[in-house]
Amino acid sequence: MTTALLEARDLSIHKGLRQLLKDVTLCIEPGDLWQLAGGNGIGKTSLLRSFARLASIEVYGDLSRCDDVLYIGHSAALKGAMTPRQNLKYHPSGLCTPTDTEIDEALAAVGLAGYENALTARLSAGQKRRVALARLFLPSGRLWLLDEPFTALDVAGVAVLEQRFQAHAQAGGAVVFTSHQSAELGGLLSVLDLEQFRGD
Amino acid sequence: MTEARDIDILHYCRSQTVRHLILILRSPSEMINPLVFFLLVIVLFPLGLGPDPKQLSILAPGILWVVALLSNLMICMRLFVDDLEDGSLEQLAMARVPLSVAVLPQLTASWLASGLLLSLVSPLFGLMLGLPLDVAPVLVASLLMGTAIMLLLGAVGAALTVGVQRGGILLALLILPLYVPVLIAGTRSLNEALHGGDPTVALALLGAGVTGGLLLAPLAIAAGVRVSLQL
Amino acid sequence: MYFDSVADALAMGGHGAFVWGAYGITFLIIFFVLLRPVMSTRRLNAGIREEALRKRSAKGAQGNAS
Amino acid sequence: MWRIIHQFGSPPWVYRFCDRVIPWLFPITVLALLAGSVWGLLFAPTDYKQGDSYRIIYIHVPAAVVALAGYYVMALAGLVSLVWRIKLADTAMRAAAPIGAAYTAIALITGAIWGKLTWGAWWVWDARITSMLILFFLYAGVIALFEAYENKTVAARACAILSLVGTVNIPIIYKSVDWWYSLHQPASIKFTESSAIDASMLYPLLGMIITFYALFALLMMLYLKRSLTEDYARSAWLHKRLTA
Repeated sequence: MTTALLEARDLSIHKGLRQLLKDVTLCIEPGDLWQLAGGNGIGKTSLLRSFARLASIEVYGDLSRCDDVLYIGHSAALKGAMTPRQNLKYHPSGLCTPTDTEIDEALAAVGLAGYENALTARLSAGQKRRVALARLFLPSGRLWLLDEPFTALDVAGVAVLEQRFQAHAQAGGAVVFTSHQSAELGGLLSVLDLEQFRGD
Repeated sequence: MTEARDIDILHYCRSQTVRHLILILRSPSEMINPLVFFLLVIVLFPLGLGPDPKQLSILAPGILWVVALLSNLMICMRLFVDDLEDGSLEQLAMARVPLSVAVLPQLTASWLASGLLLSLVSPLFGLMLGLPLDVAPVLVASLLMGTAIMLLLGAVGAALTVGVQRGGILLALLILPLYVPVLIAGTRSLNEALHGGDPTVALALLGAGVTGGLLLAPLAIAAGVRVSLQL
Repeated sequence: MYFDSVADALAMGGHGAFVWGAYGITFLIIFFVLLRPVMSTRRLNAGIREEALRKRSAKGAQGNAS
Repeated sequence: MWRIIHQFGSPPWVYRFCDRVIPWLFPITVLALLAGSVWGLLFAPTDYKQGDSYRIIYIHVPAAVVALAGYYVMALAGLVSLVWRIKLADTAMRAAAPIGAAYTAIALITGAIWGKLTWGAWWVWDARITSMLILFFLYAGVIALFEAYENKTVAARACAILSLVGTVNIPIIYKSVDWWYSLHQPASIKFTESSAIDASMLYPLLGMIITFYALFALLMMLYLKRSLTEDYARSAWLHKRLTA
């Protein structure tokens, strides 16, 4: 019985006839912060999606993980026609059933206090990103899989997010994220360079 | 507060149905357009066939059902497109309920906004085509069940084609052949009712179709959504 | 043979064009469906052989140079 | 038992198997096709009701029978590919679709010609012809779906799902079309009144049905070999076989 939140052994990811990544072996324990690094097109997003079990057809190898996963992809699953509050309350991942106060607190934490009932379509790109990331401030999963969480965020936003990552890790969760820039996460961060797993 | 709470499937389905109903109500044109399409095509038939009410009433069951089928196809073409684009579909797949259950709220909401509405309005269209009012119950009942089956089947096709360029035409090719039994049973029920026969056999078959569709189609829809998320 | 003469067999009681035509179309379709994989396999094989040959000669040239 | 199943999933083994069987099956099938046609066209007796036009039966019925069976072959391959993720099953499924569509086309065209002779019209909404047309659309759907996806692994998965959905629906479609036809049936000759078909007519028919099955198997092997050549163009075993 392991306590690992995610264990991948000899994972290989294909795209059609091309092998993107091979022999990916990784164990994610509670308290880990992992950054998936590597150049464009190496397969960061594909690996993250395979961890989320969203790309199961072309993934070979062993993958076991806990059920309690939160995934935020490139597109944030926000509907412009709904308010941020509704977007969080009726989120299709249904990971939690947050109360209205919890939602308001989460929105305040990402600096969106006062925008709870605005139409999401009217928000700026950065604000939309914050709405998506507000899910991290709700009771929401032990293993976080985040695709480029820092894009479209200003310096203050990045700092808030980094603090949140650390708090989550200390509380026994784990974060895996892809990013081009290096994050300020102190000694907790481990970087996984995908170059070593490049497929044939 | 890192642990996610356990979720209750029923609660999840209710909240997702509300989500989709909100979205539909925010853009009512998506709900109205298929109805207007239905009306428009109904108007085209007398213009093409001639205004003779006797002839129209003979053809009315077929016309009504073919048009219902086409407007259903229009709805299916839009079914998962936005959700794939904005990432809602992958979040749906991340939900900790089986995906085959998670897709049902959207279908329910879509059916409420399209099939139910169309069925309830259909007697009006029937009148325009010279159908007597006493077959209205059969018309409504058959359309209620028929639109549900067609939506379930269409959703399978939609799930398989959302990720594809020009998926619309492809969708029509994939699912129109599957609609054939629904069309046959639906028109049969109406014709029986019109000619003093017994429409219950056809209606019972439609009912069986709804049950079978509800049991099997969600599995295929879920598998199809997973395929489309792969891209 | 069931028919008395070749002319009878071709005529098929007046339906000759239809009956023979049906067989003709069928064989045409079968011919094309048979031909397609055979031809494309042949083309693919030629490509593979060519590449193998190229690789071998490249390797040989390398070996000579060193 | 498991070893046999495993062998069927092994591309080099299947490739070798095809290579070994095709040289036999190809000439036998072609000869049987020619012999069966000659038998049906020239040696079988004339039908007293339909005259010589009935001779189309020797291609029409076998094509129709195998076309339907072909869909089940395709769906079975799809099921295997879905459950066990055997790549070869994808290939088999992809091979079956165009062959089945070709058989359906043969059945439809010969049916139309026959219809012109018996009913005087090229197209009649007979239950069987209508079902055959729908079957053709089902095949066309699978082919179109496969072509629409760029990534062929994903395409195969999508087609497997679609063909399974089709399999569940085919009996329903056939039954409902029969039902529809029984209501509107015009007073005309039924397609095959095979209540008491004479042996001299039946044997060539059975022979042609078997031959069409054999042709299906042959075509499957040819398409399988082709797809294997395409997919494994870079693998060592194929190079060895081709350059030996």
